[in-house]
Amino acid sequence: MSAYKVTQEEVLAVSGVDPKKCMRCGKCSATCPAYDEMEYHPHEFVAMVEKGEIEKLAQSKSLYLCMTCMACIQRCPRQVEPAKLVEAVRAAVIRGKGATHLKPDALPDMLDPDLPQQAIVSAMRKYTR
Amino acid sequence: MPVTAANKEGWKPKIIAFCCNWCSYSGADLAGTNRLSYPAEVKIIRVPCSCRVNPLFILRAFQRGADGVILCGCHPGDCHYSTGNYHTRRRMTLLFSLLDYLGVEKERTRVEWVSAAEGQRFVDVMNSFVAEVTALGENRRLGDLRCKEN
Amino acid sequence: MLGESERRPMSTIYSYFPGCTLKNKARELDAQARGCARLLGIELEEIPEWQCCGGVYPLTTDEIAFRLSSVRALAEAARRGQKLVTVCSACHNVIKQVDHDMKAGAAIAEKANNYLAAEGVAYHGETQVIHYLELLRDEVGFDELKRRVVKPLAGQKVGAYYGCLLLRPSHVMAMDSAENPTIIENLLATLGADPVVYAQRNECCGGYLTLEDKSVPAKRARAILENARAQGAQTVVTACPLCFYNLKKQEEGTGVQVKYFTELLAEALGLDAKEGE
Amino acid sequence: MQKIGVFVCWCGSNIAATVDVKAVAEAARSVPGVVFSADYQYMCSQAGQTMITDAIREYGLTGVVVCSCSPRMHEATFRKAVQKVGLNPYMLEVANIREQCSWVHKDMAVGTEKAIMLMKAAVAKVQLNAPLEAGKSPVTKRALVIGGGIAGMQAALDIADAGYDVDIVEKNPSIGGKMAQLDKTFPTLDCSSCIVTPKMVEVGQHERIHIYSYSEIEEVKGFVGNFDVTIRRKARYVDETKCTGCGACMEKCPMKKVPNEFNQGLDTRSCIYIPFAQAVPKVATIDPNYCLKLNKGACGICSKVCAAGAINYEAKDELVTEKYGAIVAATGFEVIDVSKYDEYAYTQSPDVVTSLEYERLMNAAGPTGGHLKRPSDGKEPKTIVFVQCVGSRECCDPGKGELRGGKPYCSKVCCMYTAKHAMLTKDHYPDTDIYVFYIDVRTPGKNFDEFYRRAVEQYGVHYIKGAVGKVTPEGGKLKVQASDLILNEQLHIDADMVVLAAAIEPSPTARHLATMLTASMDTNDFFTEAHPKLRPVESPTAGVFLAGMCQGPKDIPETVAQAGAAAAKAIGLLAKNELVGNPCVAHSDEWMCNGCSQCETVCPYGAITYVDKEFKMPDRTVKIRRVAQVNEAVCQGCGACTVTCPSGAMDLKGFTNKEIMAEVDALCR
Repeated sequence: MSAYKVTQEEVLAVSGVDPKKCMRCGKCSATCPAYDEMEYHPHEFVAMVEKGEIEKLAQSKSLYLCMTCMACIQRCPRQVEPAKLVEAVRAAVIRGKGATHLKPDALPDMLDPDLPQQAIVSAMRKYTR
Repeated sequence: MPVTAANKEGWKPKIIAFCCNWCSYSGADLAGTNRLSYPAEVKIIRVPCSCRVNPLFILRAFQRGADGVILCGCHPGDCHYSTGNYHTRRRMTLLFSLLDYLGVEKERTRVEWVSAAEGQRFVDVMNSFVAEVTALGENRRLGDLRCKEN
Repeated sequence: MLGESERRPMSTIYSYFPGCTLKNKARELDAQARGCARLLGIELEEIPEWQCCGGVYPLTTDEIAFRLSSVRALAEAARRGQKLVTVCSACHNVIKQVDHDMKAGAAIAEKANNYLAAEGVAYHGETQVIHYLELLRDEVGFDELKRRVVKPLAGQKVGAYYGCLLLRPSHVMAMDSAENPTIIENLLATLGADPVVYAQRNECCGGYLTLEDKSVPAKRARAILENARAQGAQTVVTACPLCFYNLKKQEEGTGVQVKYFTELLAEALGLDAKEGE
Repeated sequence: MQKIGVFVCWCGSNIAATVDVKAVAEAARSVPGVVFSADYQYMCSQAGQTMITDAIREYGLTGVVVCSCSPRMHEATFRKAVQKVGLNPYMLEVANIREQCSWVHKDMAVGTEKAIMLMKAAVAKVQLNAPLEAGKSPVTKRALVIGGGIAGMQAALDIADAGYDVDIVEKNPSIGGKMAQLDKTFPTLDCSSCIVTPKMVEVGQHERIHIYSYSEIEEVKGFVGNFDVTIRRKARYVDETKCTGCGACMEKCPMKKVPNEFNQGLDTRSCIYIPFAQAVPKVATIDPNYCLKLNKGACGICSKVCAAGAINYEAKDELVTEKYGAIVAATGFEVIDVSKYDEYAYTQSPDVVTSLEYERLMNAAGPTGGHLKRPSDGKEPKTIVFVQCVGSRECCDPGKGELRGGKPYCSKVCCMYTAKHAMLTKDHYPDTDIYVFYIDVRTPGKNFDEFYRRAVEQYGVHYIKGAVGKVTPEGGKLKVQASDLILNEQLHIDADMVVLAAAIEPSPTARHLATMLTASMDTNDFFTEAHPKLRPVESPTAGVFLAGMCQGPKDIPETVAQAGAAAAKAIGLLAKNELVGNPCVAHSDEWMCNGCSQCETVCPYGAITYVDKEFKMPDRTVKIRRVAQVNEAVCQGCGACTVTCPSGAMDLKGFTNKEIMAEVDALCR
């Protein structure tokens, strides 16, 4: 399944986002708490999906840095909802490649006694099939 | 091209739209100016105010073979004549329920408010109205067979 | 809301969705919430055989399976004719957004109901989902709550930490203004504390990223606590176990204590520690 | 039998590209009653009109149908043309085959078929048309200007200078509007007060202008040339004719903690107040919300210190009714409430201000005497962040997000005033660091882009393409988190002040006024023009003209230009001795009328009265019957009465029952 290519149509359909509504203001990237760690930033997700450059996004670790805080969704003046694009690319990669970003085997090393279950289920939902 | 069977492939309804001169007719003009398209089945009749539309006109339209009739006026509170559209709203509520009782489905009649600035809204309204009437097919009630050309 | 209060005698029983974390690492949150509810004459009936909400709302439009556990809980509450109360911010966010999907997203609602038809479940948005904070504000009423306070938290300077999930997206959550919320501040004032407003109260704590990478949550949590401290807060309260965890990790050296809001509520209402268990 | 001519316009390719105009003209020939048809490139041109008039003469046409653009566009043109050769103008109908046909359809066959039907409907109507004569009504030679800002003042001055009396109704205690609050104006940086206050004085002293300050419109009746307007003069508790504006009352008033509107609430004023030193009229007003005497019966100091004896605590609102021939709406704007945009911490820190507040902070007559001091601690700010487009250019779909009062349009003036603020700040405090976060810098206007470039190149203002995501007040600073889209970075700036370019919205009073005027508004509550290109200062409601921001965002010179244009239109109306009315009015068939009075109750204009009239009956007796009569000068032709009439006596000329039914029949074929 490694030949699987995530297409623009799939991302647009799955996200329900219309990137053409974006006016390039940069509010999403101004508000993003994970900005510094990301390779591609929220406003680039919007622009690149619109342009059809999905493959670069699909390869990027930025997919796994979005914390679904929904700040960009809340504050976007054009109601574009960039986080939904991040999610759609991530979902497409994980479904298509059959791969998981997070291996259940690796989990025990990540846990500490206080870590709430919520963190684990959230990460499993986000990162695995 | 007369079509007798409803829902026939390519069948197109006959739709009469009464538009008030000040808001909706201008809204329809604006749709044209912006090149927004809606089905050609919609034929507009200009009236000074939606309250000029006598229930007889609507009955006449159905008698003569219309499949749907829509009235468009200014938004409540914005009537050029202050209160005309309130009369329309009350009259048509009565008329439409009477028509429904007579078997002319509620979807075939409508009152909508479209302002002079709402070209897009005019188009959206017409698209949805035409779609609804098309789905219902030909109107068989009230039609006067003598009015059919063949 | 007069209409709501008139019906109160009928609806003092609520369906309750605790969520997985409240049954495990955040037991005190569950216990305090139930205990305080009991003191206020409210019965929280735990939904039988509830399933984990999944922790985070699926932002994609075609994930149906991830939404089903929420729909089951919503349908159960609907069957009982009760409002559905949650305490954990994450559960609340997921269930409230799924409820919105079932009301507004025709395609999602149809597919979800198709799945659940085999179980004899059907849901069309009948249930009202409220957070425990809304229960206090809208059902009990802060005026009534104030009368029940036995030990006012006088002199305590407390900052509310909303995080993301209670508020966003605000047109769905409909609890409070996304940028200028007041519900926790008003609760704190009701309990006799001095609420401290600070800007970072609705910025992300780093969330589940903490599993893979501790650096981002550490940075975020420090910024939040330092801002709270600088604006004068001694304590910061949250409704979310994950926020609690991320903030707690950075508590040291900031001079701010991190607590669940229910801890202060329990204290003010005089809930015996044992009673809470 | 009518002899009808049908004329089909190509409108260049506007119609001809989608409608087979030859086929329409051809089809017309087989319609009963049509004796002539033709097509032409531009029917509205001189040659096209001549073609129509020639045909009328040659074929003795009794009716004309023009298939062309919307009747709202050229119906008047064609009616005038046919009138020249003696045909009654109401014997002409326009079939709208452009806006409602060729422009909305793409397929030639479909377009042509519809155009033919529209043509046939128009012919069917003309068959039944009757010649109509318009009534005439006199014009009241007096204008009303609503709003006393720069737009209203300019319009009033221009109308008054032309020799007509003008009343200005201003809701605030003084005229002057927003311009009186501004510090400098772009792109010339000349002082706003220095140019607006002489205008205010001119208005105040003009012998033909009367100012109703602290007053609002209560009711509007009538129609073009003959408006009856009721004005509510709110009780100001000070006799305007006695007050000398000395200010002794303000000094002695013990209630000094009232937020000062003129300074955007940045400082306080006394309860009895003159809003600012140059106010016109310069008379005091008591704020009834704060006055101790009015609310608690205590105090009464102002009355004691007033040497002129102008104070009257017993004053009540007064209603005044005046007649006007023309009305200019100049209700202006407000800036939106930014408290819901609290990611900028506007409610959390006094150092986060709107641009209008910043304007007052820079103004020599403002709360800080023109020294730029930040509100929290009075220190001079060293780093200032300007945020553009706060609430402008937003998508406002309630299903997709919380509505925060944002607007879908560009507020137009923010880019320029922000450049002005930046430069003025740098002029006075050169070592200030200024950041401007923008989406686009929009500077179309004479010397506008040069002005903005000066801010960048000469003054070193940091213009950053990006947005501010969060402002965190902490430790006396404002921590600004923002994006720089050119460098692809997230920025963190420790600022001393943040200035928000809040979106502009029409005055909230405008909506109610528009309803009273029956003037239409767009979805943003801006007044709509009669035509966006060709009639930009007229409302679709005859006799109502538009000036300034109430029609859409614009800067001062545009506002003044529009006010002058609105005044010219009003003067053109007032210069007429009588107006030719609309002949399409209601008419009652007295023989059919049963005297039920239903029409009288639905008429919004009171145009229908009942009279007892003698009728000679067929049996030669005389009978007195009560019947409806329509006052044609007052009737506006809505047709409400025609539908409500149970006996079918009432009909509307130009839109008769038979005419409309004929159209229905034609379109249902």
